[in-house]
Amino acid sequence: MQFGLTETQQMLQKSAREFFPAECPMADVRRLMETPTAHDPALWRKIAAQGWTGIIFPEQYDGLGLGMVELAALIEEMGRALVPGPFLSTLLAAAAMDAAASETQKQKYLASICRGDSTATLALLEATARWDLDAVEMQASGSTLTGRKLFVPDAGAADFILCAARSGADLALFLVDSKAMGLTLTPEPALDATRKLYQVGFDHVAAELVASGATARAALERALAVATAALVAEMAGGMQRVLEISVAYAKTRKQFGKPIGQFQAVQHQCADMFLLTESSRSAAYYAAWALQENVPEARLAVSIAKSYASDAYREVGNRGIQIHGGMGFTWENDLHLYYRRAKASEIAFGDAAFHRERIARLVMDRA
Amino acid sequence: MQFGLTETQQMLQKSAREFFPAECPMADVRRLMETPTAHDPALWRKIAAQGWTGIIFPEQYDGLGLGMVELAALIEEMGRALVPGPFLSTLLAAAAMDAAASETQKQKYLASICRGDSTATLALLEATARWDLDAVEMQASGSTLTGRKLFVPDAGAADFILCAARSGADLALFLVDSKAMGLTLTPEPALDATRKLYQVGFDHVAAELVASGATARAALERALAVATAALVAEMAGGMQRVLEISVAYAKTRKQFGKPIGQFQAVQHQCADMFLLTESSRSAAYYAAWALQENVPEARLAVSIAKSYASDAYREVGNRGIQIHGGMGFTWENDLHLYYRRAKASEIAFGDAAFHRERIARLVMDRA
Amino acid sequence: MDLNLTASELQFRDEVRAWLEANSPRDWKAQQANETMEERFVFLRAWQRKVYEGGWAGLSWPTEYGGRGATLMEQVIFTEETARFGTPPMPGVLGLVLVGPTLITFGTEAQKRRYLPKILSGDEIWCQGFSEPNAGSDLAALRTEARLDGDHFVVNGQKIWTSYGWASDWCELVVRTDPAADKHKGLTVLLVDMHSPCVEVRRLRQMTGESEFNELFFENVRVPAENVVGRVNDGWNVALGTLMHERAMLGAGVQVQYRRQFERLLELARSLDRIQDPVVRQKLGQSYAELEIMRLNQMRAISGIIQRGQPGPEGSIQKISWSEWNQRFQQLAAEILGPYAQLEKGAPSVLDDGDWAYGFLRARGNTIEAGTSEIQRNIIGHFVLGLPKSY
Amino acid sequence: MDLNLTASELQFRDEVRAWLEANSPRDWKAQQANETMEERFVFLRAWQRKVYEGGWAGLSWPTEYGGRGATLMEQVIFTEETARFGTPPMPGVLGLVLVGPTLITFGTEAQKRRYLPKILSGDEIWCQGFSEPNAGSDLAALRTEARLDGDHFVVNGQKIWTSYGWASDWCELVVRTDPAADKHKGLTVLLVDMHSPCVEVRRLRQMTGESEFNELFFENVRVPAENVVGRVNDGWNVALGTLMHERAMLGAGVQVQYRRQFERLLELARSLDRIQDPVVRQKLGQSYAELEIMRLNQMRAISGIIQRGQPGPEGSIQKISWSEWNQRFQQLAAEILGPYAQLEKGAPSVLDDGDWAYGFLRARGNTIEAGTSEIQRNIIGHFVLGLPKSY
Repeated sequence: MQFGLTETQQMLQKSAREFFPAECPMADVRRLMETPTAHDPALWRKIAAQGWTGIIFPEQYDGLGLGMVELAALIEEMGRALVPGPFLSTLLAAAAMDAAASETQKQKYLASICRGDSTATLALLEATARWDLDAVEMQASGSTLTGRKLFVPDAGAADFILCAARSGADLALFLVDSKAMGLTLTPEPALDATRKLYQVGFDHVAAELVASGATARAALERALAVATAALVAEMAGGMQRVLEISVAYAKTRKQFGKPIGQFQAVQHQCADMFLLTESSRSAAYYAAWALQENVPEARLAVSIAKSYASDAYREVGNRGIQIHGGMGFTWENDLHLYYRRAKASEIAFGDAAFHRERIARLVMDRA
Repeated sequence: MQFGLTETQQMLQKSAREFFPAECPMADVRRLMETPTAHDPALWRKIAAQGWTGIIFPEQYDGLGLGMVELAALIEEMGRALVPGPFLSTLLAAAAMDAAASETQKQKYLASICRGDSTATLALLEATARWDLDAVEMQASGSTLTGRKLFVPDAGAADFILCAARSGADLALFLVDSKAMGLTLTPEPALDATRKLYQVGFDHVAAELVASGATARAALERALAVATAALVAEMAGGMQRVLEISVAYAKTRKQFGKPIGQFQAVQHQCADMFLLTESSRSAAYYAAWALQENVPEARLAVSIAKSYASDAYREVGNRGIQIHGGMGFTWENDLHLYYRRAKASEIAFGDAAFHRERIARLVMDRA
Repeated sequence: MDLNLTASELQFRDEVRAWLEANSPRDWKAQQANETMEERFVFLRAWQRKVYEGGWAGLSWPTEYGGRGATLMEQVIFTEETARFGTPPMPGVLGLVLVGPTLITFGTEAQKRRYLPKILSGDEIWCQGFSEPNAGSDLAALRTEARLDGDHFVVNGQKIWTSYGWASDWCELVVRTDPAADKHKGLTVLLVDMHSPCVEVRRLRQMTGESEFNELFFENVRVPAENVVGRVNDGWNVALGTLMHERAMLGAGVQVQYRRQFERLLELARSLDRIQDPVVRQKLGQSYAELEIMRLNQMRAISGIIQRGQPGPEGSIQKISWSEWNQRFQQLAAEILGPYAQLEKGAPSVLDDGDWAYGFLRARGNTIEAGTSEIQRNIIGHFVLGLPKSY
Repeated sequence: MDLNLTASELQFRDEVRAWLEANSPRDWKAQQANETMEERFVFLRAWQRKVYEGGWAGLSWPTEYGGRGATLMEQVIFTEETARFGTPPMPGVLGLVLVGPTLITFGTEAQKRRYLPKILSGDEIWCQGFSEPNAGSDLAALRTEARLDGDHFVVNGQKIWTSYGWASDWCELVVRTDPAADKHKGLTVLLVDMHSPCVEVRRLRQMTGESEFNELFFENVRVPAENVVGRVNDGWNVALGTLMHERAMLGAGVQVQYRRQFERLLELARSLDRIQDPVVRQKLGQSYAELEIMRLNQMRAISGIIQRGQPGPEGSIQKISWSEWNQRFQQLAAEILGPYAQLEKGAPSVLDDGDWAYGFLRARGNTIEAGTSEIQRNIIGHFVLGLPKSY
């Protein structure tokens, strides 16, 4: 048993830790935030050149064929650098394709994602805004979709959109070209401007069936689990950065003739941030490893990680802003960008309460 | 509008603040804890000589005819001194009698309580340990009671026991002499040894009907509200004492060459204790006043006070012990006696969650 | 102890209600949505003048300065009623709540006659120049200096976090007049004409995207010596008096406004079908209890101020309570709204025009502005409980 | 990263399980209920001897001192398995977890040969003499002094909060040997025979009513100079090493024990019909998540110790986590049990023999013993994050 990165994993982490701040410094994050999609194709090509767009997907589809732990190590660094754009949504869609699509579809779509030629997203939520799959109500009529999806991440940057819908009573997964007739994308300005949300309207849109019934459900569950575990690793990276910024500030900012970090009211908040960050990281890597190894408790591990990190990232943000005082409340300070990401991440794929109830189901109701 | 004690109320408070520590110092509290009933008849006679056993009851039954605010001022001081014995249980039973008993019964029982000649209690909970009146299941057969009541406070010190039971489907309130045939009292050692709990078994015990149906329910509700408001005031007094002890310790105990109260980790815990104590006190007095004036939001005020103080007293105790470090964890230190009382008080008449749900019903479901 | 309004308080309240019913502007919500901050300000000044002409401004101030000589309790009743009506804020709030009471306590007769009536009418808008970039929590470390030059002070320095700075005619400015003295000594409070040459006002952009606060820059700004409040080098006491008023009185308006927020959240929880969720009920129940206790603490504090004649350090529990309550409440609202919580003004699916996403961010400032939670706990620890100074 | 047990770890675990299955005493629960502390201790010593003879004591210690030379991971596996089996504690736990590792790092060859084997066999029980009445969190302020007199130290002073003091044969005692030196200097660690003349042990009664801890009194107690661990006046480093072992290793056993508590609470919640209550489910879900994360943090820490060779200051997050988790958990248990939560051992209606009322009280000590939560946060702030010392 060894709970630490291997040398290869450490090398990956190190190169990601150098890559992202260099290729996407905070000035770029702020610039991209102000663009309609927060997607920078040039940056995307550089990421793809590293092979990272296909990091966990099989080599036969031009992926790197690495594991979830490598993904966690990579995306933790993206979270630390607050990289904008459709990496997570593309990962989510690709994981669903990987789990359920036909060989032809994988060669066409998944391989294109792995090579960095396509981006994608998943349209799941509807007006009820519920994350459980049973809440999907949109009805497909044959291979035609009509209805409305909400909170679709990065739809404006996506080349294709996977869409969960009902085919009769069955859950089904469809693929829609983002330029298809009858498709309307309406931006929904939200707290985290680095990852845009959209309302997607379908008016008799032609769609390609990817899977239905149990296969579709399993694929969606797997893809959501993969994306959730990745998101938690990303959140841990964000927390780490907020911790670092805040500790640095507490060391230099002086009040009453001392660095404020010397006051226990501040220092102990930093200690709490450290505890929350380290704990989120442990949980994130365990969830990633559990999914990678397909151990029986993998879903539980994902819910544990997401429930914990959902509160932890927000709390780390709260303390970081508080430690900075007035400066933490300004637009110029980067903290609020992380804080906005924290809130969006808390909501994405189900908040702490949603996952706590899932833990309860998995732990308490199985006896 | 004036949220403060009148001069007469202040005088009452002052005399109580002098009376209890003098007549029942902590050494006596500890001595009484070790006795079977924690009841000191000599102390009781002194309390009665002040008229306090009948403080809120009409003068025609030898009470003082004062209001709930005066009761709050008195019992806050009892809480501060951690006075053991059946004052609260007697108050509870007396309030029920006052609300529902016949003139004859009041002359006989309530007047006897007011004069300090009797003590009493109420047997309410059963094995389900639920505080809502609908949970009462014990069936009366005519005027005979058979069954089992749990968590009956101070039953061993009571001269008579009011018992909530069902007469058919109706709620009813019976009075039982504590020396009645077929009555068994079994002590249940519990955290707060200053206020003993009993299991009371009824085996065809002869009982006197006090009220039934809507009258019995209203009387129980009123009596529970009165006792709960009184309990919260008592809790505020206990918190005040824990705060005082802890602040005094933080001023004198030195570590690292300074009084520990100079460290923000300690000082801010004291500040939180102050906030919790003051807030509990505001809530307690408002609940008392609202019951006294019978304003429509009286029940809501009682639930607000009890839900808040239930958590607050425990939290004040937690911080007080933590500030004391190892010393706070010893038997010799008085803190744990308050802490045990805090836990018992949290449970009595419904914990924070119970009252929060009541608040929700009163505030959210009325629209 | 009597928490009922007295007959005269009741009568007063009914008068207030009747007047608000007849005069409170109906188009405030629309104004908020559509116009710029400057346009809104014109609207608000008109509203304050109406309040003033109705005789409701400076209720508890002496009549000789344009006040009404009413009780502090009547002042609180008025504040609560306006909040209940959802009337617009008074643009001269800092003059009304902070500067005015400070002048009444510390000002000269001439100052009172000169400034107080125009504070009431809204003809002159005031701001506070207290914090500096390096003197936030450690206010006494401020470095803006004023040097006496004949019968004028010459002011140089920078202030930050000044609300209404851009709209102000006057500023209650704390400056250092004796650089050699200890930190808390050598400070003086000056009344500074914001239209003086070489006063510059810059907007600060907050994390919400708005610009509520300003930075003020003073470069050789000349201020007549008669504009000193209290004594020269005794500014710390004058400033502390202002801060205690701030803590004591901010709570009163805030908690009524929070009650409206709470009621709105109940409506939303109902419409989103969350109101029967036992977990949500527990949290809403807790939030309501704390809100009500804030009101009770406020009432007790006001009673105490009436008895003692002035606010004390225990007002810090009010500040801690409302700021931390609102942060918990905004988080609870976000949990109830779910994914909708993150939508900002302008989003097609947004609820309540983005008030909740804005409120969630804005609440982070609550435990920082008007004295951080840490400073408030220091005040309670040291000044209320008598513990040694921890800073 | 590989969280599966390796083939050899699996084999080791299976061996442990088989041995525990055959040897773990079945009557421990009954022993706990019926006998005095002294009687229980006889039982526990017999158990430790059995463990020792089975070859399971001092797993990761060098074989030349009676250890098994196993990996730290195997040590953790053994600890977890015993906790899972609910086997009794080892009465020599302080020797095994704290004193032994300290001697292995700092002791002389002679000391290792003399003391380590008997620690393993349980023939000699050890305690720690660290805290004093005026040196709790501020351990370096300790005043128990040792004066060199020929080839002996003469010890005078008082220690407090000594677990197992009454049962101990030996004590790892921190004393001041140079009263003139700075606080952290001039300290020395001595191995003291508790059977020496003029060592007095008194019981301390805790708020739970039990006497888990002792006070130790030393009056001119003579200790051979060869019993110094490490160098004279370098005791602070030796003591710190012991404390880091404490923080690093206490967590491993504790979390498995907590898992048993958690599972018992689930059973109770089921039998009390609370398991479907959504509020209870949220809290249990949260508690379980935190418990699992404690396990993961522990695994990460062990991996780190194996890589670096020794525990570091970040072990403080383990201490904070388990102590504060248990306090929250005990409160949750009390909420689920309702009025039954307050019943103590012996009450006719009591559940689980009063374990929950006891556990509720006992948990208050968790954030005080083995370094308060405040001290742990200081350690993280200063030693991990590099913030200035705050005390």
